[in-house]
Amino acid sequence: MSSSHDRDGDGTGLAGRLRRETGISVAQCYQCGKCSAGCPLASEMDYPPSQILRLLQMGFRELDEQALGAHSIWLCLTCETCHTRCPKEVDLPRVMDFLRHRALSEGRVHPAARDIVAFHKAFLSAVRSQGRLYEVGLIMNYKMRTGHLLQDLMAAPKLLVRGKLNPLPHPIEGKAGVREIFDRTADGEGARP
Amino acid sequence: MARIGVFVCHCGENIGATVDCAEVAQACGQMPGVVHSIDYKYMCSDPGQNLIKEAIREKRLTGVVVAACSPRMHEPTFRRACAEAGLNPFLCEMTNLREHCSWVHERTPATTAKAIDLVRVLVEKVKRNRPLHPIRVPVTKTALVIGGGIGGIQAALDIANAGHKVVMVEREPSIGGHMAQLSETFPTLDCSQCILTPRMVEVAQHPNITLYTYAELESLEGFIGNFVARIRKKARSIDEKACTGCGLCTQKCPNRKIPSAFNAGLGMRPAIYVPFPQAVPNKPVIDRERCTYFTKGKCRLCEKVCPAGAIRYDQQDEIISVRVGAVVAATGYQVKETDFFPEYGYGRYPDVITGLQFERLASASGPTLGEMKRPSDGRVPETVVFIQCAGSRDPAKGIDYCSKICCMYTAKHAMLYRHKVHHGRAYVFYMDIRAGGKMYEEFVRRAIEEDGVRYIRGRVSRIYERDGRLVVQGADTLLGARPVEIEADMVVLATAMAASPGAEELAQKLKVSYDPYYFLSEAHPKLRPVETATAGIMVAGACQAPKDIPETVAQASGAAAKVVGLFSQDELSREPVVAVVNRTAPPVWSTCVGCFLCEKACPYQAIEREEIRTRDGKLVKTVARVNTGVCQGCGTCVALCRSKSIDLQGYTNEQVYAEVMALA
Amino acid sequence: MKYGLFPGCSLMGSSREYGESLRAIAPSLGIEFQEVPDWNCCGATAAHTLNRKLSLALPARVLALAEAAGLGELVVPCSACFTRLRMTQKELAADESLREQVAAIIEMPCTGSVKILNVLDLLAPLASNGLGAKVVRPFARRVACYYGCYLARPAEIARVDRVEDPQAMDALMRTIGAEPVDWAFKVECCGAGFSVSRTDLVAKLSGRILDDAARRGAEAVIVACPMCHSNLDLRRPAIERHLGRTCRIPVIYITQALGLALGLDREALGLHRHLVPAHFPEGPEVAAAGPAAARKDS
Amino acid sequence: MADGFEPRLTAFVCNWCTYAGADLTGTSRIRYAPNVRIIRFPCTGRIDFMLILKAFEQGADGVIVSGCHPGDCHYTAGNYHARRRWMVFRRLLDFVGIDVERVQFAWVSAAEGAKWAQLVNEVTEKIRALGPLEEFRRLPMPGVQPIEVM
Repeated sequence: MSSSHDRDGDGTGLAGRLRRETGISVAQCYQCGKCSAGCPLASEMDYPPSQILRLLQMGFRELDEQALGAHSIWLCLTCETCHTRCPKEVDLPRVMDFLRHRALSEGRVHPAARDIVAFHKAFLSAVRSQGRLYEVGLIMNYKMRTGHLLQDLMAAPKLLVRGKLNPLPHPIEGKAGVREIFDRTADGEGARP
Repeated sequence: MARIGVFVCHCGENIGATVDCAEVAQACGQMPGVVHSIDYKYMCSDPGQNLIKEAIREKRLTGVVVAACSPRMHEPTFRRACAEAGLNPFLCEMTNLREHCSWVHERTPATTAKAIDLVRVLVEKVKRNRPLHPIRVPVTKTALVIGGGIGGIQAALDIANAGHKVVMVEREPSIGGHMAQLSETFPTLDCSQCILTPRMVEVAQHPNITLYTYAELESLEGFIGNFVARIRKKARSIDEKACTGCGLCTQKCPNRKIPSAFNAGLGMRPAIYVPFPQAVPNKPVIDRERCTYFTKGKCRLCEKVCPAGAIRYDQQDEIISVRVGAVVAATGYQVKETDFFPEYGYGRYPDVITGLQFERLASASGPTLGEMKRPSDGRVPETVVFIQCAGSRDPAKGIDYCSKICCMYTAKHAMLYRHKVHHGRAYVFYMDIRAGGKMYEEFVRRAIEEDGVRYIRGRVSRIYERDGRLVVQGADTLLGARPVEIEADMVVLATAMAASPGAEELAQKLKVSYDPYYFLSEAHPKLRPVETATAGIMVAGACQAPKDIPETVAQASGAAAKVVGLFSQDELSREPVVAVVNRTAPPVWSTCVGCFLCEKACPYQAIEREEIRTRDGKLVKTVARVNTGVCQGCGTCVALCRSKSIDLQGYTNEQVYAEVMALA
Repeated sequence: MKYGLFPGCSLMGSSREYGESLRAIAPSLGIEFQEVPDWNCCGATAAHTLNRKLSLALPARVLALAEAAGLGELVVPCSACFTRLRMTQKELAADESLREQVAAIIEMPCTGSVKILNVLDLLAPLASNGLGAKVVRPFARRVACYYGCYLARPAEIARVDRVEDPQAMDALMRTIGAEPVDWAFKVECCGAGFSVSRTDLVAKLSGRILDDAARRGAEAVIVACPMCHSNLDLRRPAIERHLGRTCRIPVIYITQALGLALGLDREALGLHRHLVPAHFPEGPEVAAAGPAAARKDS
Repeated sequence: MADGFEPRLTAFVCNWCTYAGADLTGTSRIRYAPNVRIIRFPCTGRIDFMLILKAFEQGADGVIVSGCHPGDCHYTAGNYHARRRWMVFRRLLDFVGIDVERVQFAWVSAAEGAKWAQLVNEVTEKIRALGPLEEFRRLPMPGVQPIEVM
């Protein structure tokens, strides 16, 4: 019978892409603000979660770009509080993941999110080389990326004493296989570690 | 032989300019069975109608086809004309050459060919029409009103004042419903009980009204004008005639720690109780599940103190049968409790209350005698947060719909609070303010502008307790969705208005359809808002959808008007487009095999079971029978019948197949 | 009862004591573990933040290895790993083409047959089934049971009965003699993966949690997540700076609390590895009753 | 396909929605293809789907069945019955060798005059493209001629 209508207008905007890739419709959100009310980091954000959705709802290019360039999307901790309490069950954490991937692809990462992105990249880089997380390697890599050379210097000895830091990596046998997983998934979204 | 007359109308230029009417009339004259075929400029005019009447008489027509405009427009006109000429009106059919042909096509031979086809279809149909007669059923002029809240009260009084008998059934020990629980009403702030109680008394004293409280509808059988209702009058454990309502028993009952439903759980009542002082009837009832005598076998203190000797521990439920002609369902609503909201504490915090509980706190007859004291420790709350849409418009945890009354009652609550606690702060979290109604928007503005209530646009994510106060974590979407944290002493949730408990069961007893939320469905959302699809059953008030008091009362009066209209006739007459199950000579009796697929399909429960017995009483078979008083003529049963034993008068299989075959 | 075990990276490093205590209590609870051979990192927050396919492929490899090793039930103590694994299983189950793509990436089939359990899923049934009888030294402390995000959310992943006020850990703690306090930050976020990159935010969020726990008179915060633990314990100096005062409430794993109640040695439970000392003067032993009951039980 | 082929469409519509909708098409003077012949029923629930086979047998190239939108049925649920029956019937159509594309099931309300015109035009064009339904036309079926009434 009647065909289903594309409710995101022409579907070419970010909201259309979000809908195609994740099935999430931003039109679901009625802007009650409950996500922003419960978000542990809303007060740190340039656009609290409900406003990120609002930017996408309009379908305007400039607003789409503002969403991608927002600091908020990097501050989201994926704590799932918003999703759990949302009266419309909008999967905001998934929206945030989507926006982060798009922001990376389009080179729109907010400058203040530099350290956060650097940490994630350092993390994956460590996993890529050993198959598991090598914490000392991760910290060294992160420091190189950010220049925060002195951060946490005082904590390391305490960890060492408590046997919580392995000075040497313990690679897994299948680390070549893990590396291939990284190579095969490196295309398209996100960036190489 | 069939003697059919065809009358082609030009409708001035409307048909005539596009369809060659003369050619149509000429072609139709050639059709088998057509003995008369003419065209005329305006068939619906008096001279036009006279042409039909004359032809019926002179040519002894057995059927008439008028090829003109939509039958939705002029079918009654032409059928009346036929009747005046002595032809059964159901032997007249119309075909639509205007809306379905001349107005939508160009003047081409194809259009005229279509017009001829359309007439042929109806000619073949009308040859197979049978004379039909309107169906007549008697009317019992007593109405059953289910529910004794303001909706039921209004409907009952309106019907009774029009001179008809009313039987009112109320589940609780007293009539009054939710309105009796309210403190003041918006937007006038008049005292709810002060305007309600005179009406309650009027119901009790009205000579035309029989009141059964502490009673429920057990079953309803029959059809419009002819229902039989069975009412279960629950054992009150009191002889109502002997009881004087002195109240001594309720004062002396030792078991007094039972949460009072009337006070929404905020106050206590004894095991033998009258729900509230102005109750009608003012006769107590023993709560057998809580009474010490019924649970433990001893006490009987009430019996000892009763000066009238009215206590009856051995009283049984009583079933009363009444014949009624119409039913008004006015069973109201319930408010959802607070415990379905995990993030608002699962109902664990005593100072997180519902709007209805706030009504009791604010009511002069409430547990605090109208003083604003919070439930946990009786302190006067200095800061109160009101949260709208707590359950409404919340598909995840609550319900999808808007409960409609919360915007207004929240504004009223905040206002009442500010009137009672002058130094107190009132905050309202809202998504939208829906204040459509006479003086409603003005009322909300008054709360904000004159009474200093602070409205915050945003929803609350969480409430938690800290040092005896409630921390309310919300957001202000008008300040960039900035988080807002308020330490409150009490939080009032505008919880959703939901269908009354047992609404589904009642709907099934009444054979009335209901929506996914168990609200009863009206017959048509716009044009038949107080009737249901089941003839003779009306709805009033919040059992149909969330409503405030003025709307409930208006609908109740509407429902009463429908009942009174029905009762203005001694018998009912309706179109004979109804299904019939065939009957044949013995030994077959009927081709119906009794599969009762029709019974499942019928949206009106019009299919009954009939046992066919021989003269000596031996059961031959059970077949379907259509209750023509209930059947609305949709024909769904006909399409489903596997043995083609049921047929729809006016649209019989013979007729519709002939129509299709006329297009060959 | 034999279970598969996916310890995850933290349990090999900064949360070593979680793994130690889990393995230490296992024998007395009749639990045996078989580690997933040659497991890899699940990708944690970093993978799903940066690259969706990677965030599915890494956990899928772990699941595929567990399947290949014939492990029916897989215990995942780290709640972040647990969420990533279950999330992956759910998404692959829902989308066949995605499942095929991922299988091609990891070069292993992943049918999703493994049942994934977190530590509470593993231990909760014991609360009503014999654990009490094995307690030799009741852990008679007021405790704040802290679930954090991933033991409660998303609801369809964590599958708890009360998403805003879960009870499994509270019930376990009651069984070993503790008194769980009623508090308000059971399921609030500690700051998670921002431990290194935004320590300031972790201090703020974790500070609220510890503050509320202390305010309600808790003597310890009980956790079942390495990330929560390292934020609440290792980041204590930053938290104290943020709060502007000292805050010495210890944070211990549920497995450590259980170990203490079962009479195990502090060292064996790794209690010496915490930054905030976790010293609990030992309560009296339950004379004979406990072990005797335990014998009857078994 | 044959040049100058004009599809013959039979439409089975309910009295309350689609018949009234087609009336509105008329009062709005919206033009559409003259290929359709409407037969009125009280409700789509009344439509015995054998009538569709009969229509094809009698020379129709396409059939439209249209009633009230879900939830709007004048008789509460007749259109749901029709829809459910249609889901079963389309397999039978397929079995007897009639392209299910030749039957269009639709909801047209009393307010959708333009939609009725569009529907008729679309189906007309669709059937035009499919060509005449020759193989089913006037199959010899003894005993199914309408009885001439007296």
